[in-house]
Amino acid sequence: MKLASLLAQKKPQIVDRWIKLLYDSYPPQAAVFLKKEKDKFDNPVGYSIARGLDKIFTALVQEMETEQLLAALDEVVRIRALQDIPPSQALAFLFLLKNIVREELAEEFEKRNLAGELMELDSRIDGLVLLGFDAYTKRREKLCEIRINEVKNRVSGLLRKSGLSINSI
Amino acid sequence: MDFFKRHFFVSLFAVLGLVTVAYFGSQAASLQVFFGVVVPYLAVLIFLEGLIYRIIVWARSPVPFRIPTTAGQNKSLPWIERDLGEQLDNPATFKHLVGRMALEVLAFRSLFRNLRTELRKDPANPEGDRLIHWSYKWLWLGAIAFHYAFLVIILRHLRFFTEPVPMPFQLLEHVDGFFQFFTPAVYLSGVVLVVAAFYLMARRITNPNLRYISLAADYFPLLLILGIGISGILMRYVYKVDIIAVKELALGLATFHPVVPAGIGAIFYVHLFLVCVLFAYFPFSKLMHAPGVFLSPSRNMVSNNRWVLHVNPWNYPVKFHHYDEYEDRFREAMIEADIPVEKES
Amino acid sequence: MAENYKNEFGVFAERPKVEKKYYNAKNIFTGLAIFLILLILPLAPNLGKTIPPPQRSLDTPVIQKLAEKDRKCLMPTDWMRANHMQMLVDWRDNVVRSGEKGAPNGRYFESPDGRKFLASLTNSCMDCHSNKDKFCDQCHNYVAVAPNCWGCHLTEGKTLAEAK
Amino acid sequence: MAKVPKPAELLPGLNFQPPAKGWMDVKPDFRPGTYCNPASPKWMEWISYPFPEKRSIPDGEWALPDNWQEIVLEGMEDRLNRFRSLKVFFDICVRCGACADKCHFFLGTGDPKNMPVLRAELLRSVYRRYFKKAGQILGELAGARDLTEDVIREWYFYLYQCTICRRCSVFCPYGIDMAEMTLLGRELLASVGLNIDWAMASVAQCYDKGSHIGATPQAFKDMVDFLAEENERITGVTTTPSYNRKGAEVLFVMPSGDYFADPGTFTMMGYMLLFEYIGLDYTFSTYAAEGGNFGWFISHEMGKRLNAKIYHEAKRLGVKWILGGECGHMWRVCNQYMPTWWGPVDFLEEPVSPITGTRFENAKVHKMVHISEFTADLIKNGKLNLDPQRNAHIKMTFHDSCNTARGMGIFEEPRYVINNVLPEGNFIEMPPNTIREKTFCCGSSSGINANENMELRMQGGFPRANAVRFVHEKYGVNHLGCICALDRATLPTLLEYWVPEVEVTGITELVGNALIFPDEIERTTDLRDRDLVGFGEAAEEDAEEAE
Repeated sequence: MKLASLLAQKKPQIVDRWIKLLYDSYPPQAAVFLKKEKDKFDNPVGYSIARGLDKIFTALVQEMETEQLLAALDEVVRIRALQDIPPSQALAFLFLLKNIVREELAEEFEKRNLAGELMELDSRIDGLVLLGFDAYTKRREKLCEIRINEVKNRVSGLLRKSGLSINSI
Repeated sequence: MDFFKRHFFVSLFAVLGLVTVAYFGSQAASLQVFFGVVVPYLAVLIFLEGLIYRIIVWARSPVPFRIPTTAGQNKSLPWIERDLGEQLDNPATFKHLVGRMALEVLAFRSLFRNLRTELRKDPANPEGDRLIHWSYKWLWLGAIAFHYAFLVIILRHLRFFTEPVPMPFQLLEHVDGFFQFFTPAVYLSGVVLVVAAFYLMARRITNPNLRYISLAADYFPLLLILGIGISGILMRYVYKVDIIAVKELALGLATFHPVVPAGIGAIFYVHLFLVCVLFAYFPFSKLMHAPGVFLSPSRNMVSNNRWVLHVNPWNYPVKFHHYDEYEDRFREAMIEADIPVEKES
Repeated sequence: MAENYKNEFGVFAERPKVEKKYYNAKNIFTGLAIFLILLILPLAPNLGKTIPPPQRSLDTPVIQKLAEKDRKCLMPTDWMRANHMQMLVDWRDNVVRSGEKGAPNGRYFESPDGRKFLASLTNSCMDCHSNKDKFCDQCHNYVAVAPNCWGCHLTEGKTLAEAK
Repeated sequence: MAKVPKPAELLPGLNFQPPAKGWMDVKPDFRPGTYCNPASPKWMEWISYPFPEKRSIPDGEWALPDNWQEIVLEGMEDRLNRFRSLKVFFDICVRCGACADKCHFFLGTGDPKNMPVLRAELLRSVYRRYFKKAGQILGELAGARDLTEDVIREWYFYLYQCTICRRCSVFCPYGIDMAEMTLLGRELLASVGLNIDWAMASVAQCYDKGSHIGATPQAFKDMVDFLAEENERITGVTTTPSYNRKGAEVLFVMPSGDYFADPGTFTMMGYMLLFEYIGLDYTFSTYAAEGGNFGWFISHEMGKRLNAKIYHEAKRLGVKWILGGECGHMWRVCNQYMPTWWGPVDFLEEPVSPITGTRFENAKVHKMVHISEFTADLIKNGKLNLDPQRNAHIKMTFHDSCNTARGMGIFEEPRYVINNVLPEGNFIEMPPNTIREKTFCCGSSSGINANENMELRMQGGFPRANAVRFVHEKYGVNHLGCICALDRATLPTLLEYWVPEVEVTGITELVGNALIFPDEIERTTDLRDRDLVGFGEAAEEDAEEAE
């Protein structure tokens, strides 16, 4: 796949743009002037997102197991899932990748005939989104689970005493 | 107009308005007595009275609990080592408390701790980019430069209020004007003050979070001080005034024999008026952080609560669940469970 | 269980009594006193005194010789008071640093009313104002400035003449 | 074609930028998962708190009393007169912003009102409006605003998004302590009937029965007896706890989390093993069965009402001094408030360790010793026979609990203990700016470790989890140690979400693992029934293989 090597080449630009877009597409409520780019990540959340997007992209370009792809998705999704927003909003960022790739590689698309490969990439991104839903649901479930676990933990001593294991109820 | 603009421009126009008032007001010779004598006396009066009043208001409330922020190992077992830093950050004796306060007041210790969380691009690092909480000293530097420049400037100005000028102030002036790259010699403190104030201003405006929390009460003093600094610099280097007359006026004020010599330039009155406004504004504003830091209970208390009793003047008895009530309620169950009780039935 | 208990809250509260007095008064007022003393200390020696401003003396042989109408400096007095230091430094720069060619009028300074002066502290200014201690120093000391003119320029009347 | 939103239009705020509207105009968004439920009237009645009503936040039923403004303002005036801290902290803030990115809630949620400076402004703006001339005249321009229902809702929302951890106070150039203002703000909320259920339930239970968990005396004894049996099963050593025993030398007080909830229970087992080993003459109390103090999370007075039991019981039982377990805010209360509340404690003696003879001079007024101080002293004097290899499966980092760190200053003792019970190299510190006095909070303390605000807690704890994750990934750390029962209750949940590979443990649990009793059975597992590395069957197998 020619596109794969191209994407790998352009990875830093694409991922940077992706991160930026994820931040910049917010309502222009706060016009930030004189703000340095790096400042946008000066919080653990920004860091995790940046790190997650990088992983997702790497996973997408290289042939990776679904497991790994899911793990990469989870990096970002576990943060989005906490913000109590519907999955559509939580996962919209994945689709942005399509545009970014097209814009970033516009010249190459003109020069070489990559239509077929592009289509394949698109469908891979679609697949990614579908996996994203899995990851999102998993995270929401995880939230419920830890809620329940915590309740159990609060009396876990009692449960242990009555011979019940935390996981058996 | 949004929140930021409202607060910023009101402050800006307020300062500009003050400048205008002083400029045109001092043109009329009849008002020079007002601007040169009445306003300064009034300002100092308000400053002193306000300051004392505010401190008295604070003093009226007790400090009920000993709540120092312990930023270092506390004094416990004798063999647990505490270096001097820890002894100061968690003072166990009055001596160390004095040290802590001195560091706080003179060196801005807490601000020196400032951190910034940041993503460091670090290709050499095998983990790639790292999120680090790194030590961020710019705010500290800006603040300390600002405050010390201000102090030096105030002390330097004492040459106008003393006759003969005591040696220390003369010396200070020589040091301040050490780099003679202009005539009259440029005072470093003036430059530092204006640069630092600009920095503090700029970070307030450009940092979105800071802009969000800033009020007119934050912009106004900064702009006022900038105005004072700039008018002072202009007066010294560009629009010169008769300095002998200025001293005559200042000395007159200081000795309570006020005189208003004729022919002092308007810029002097602008400068003086802004200073007076700052003095009068001081007790009613956040500038009270200067005396306030001495009264901050989380900094000015010895951390010795476990071995020296702290008394709360309004301590009052509270209702709590008494053991007797408790036992009455659970006696049977307790007896059954072999838990000792006071009364067997 | 505790129907009659009055706690700190709300309408049924019996507020804890806070005695009206100054707390930590000793420390606070000591601090305040120290501040006020520091404030007054530098001003104290002169409190209530009247300190006359320095009187510049124009009583020098050269000025005395001049006719009343010629007794005026190269610039108006007010201007001179505020700006003489700048003028002297400009002269110095022209003469010593840029050389005579650098100055528009060569070594000469033309006053607004058309009189020409040699641009020289020793030879022009101090010609009339030969009483440095009564003219220059008085004010300089008054406002505590120490101009570095005298590092190079000779001040004693005698040596002044010899240097000429 | 149907109108479908473009993906970019769907992206919600994540950029940590404050909104364009001024903060006075932005109302809190009570999304599920971000707030705590209001207290049920039952609990409030138990402890005679005002205005017990059924309230529901999503339905907008706040049930404020008619004269609520009057009550709040009078309450504020009263507190200004009682607490100089409040007056000074209200007056001297310069809004320099040094505290802003120090708050874990701000770092985790990006909500600008979680910057401590702005959280304080929420209160300050009302103070200016009603107690300062400038605010009365200039209104908004002076940063003042009316006390409206929206404001009181905002207080409720944000004052219960502060864990009273004091991290901001360390960095503030004037030592302004958001914790102090949060506490007093919560008192004001309580005065008009606004409390959160989780804290209130714990307080009422504790007040009524003796512990937050609401255990009756028999249930408490039952539970501790069971843990003693567990100890016997694992170590072969009989630990014999006594209850409400008069004449014991020491009263031991621990947070209730340590005897009801894992992993605190293992720490409890550790305490008992330790005391058995050194033969300490101690007793538990079913009445003062709670060291922790949720009351203090609501008001100073409630804190005092709950704290009363400890000295009261010590006096009744005639013990010489008190030993306190591993708990964060319990120790903040004990250190900062307890002696002041109860005056000279002349019915107890200056604590002296009966084993080493060490005089705890730093507690000579308080008469209460921290278990870490006590244990460190034992180890230092060589009184404990420890085998660190029994903790070889534990690679640990230490979380300084905010309350013991910034409200007491206990850093070295637990580290000393850890270094003596773990094999060398198994203790790894997190990055320096996230520990000790700069430690990040667990994100769930101060009574907000409820269930309904789980999303918020996960966000608030994220900076802590991030640092744990760092040492986990880099050094393979698999345990997070702490000396706080709330940490032991909330960090497992936090880590389960962010770093599921890491478990949470108390320090005395490790001591219990490592103690070598002369009469013990062969130890093959730790107190959690996990196989030890290099002991028992595993070791035998290894030996066989080697042959």
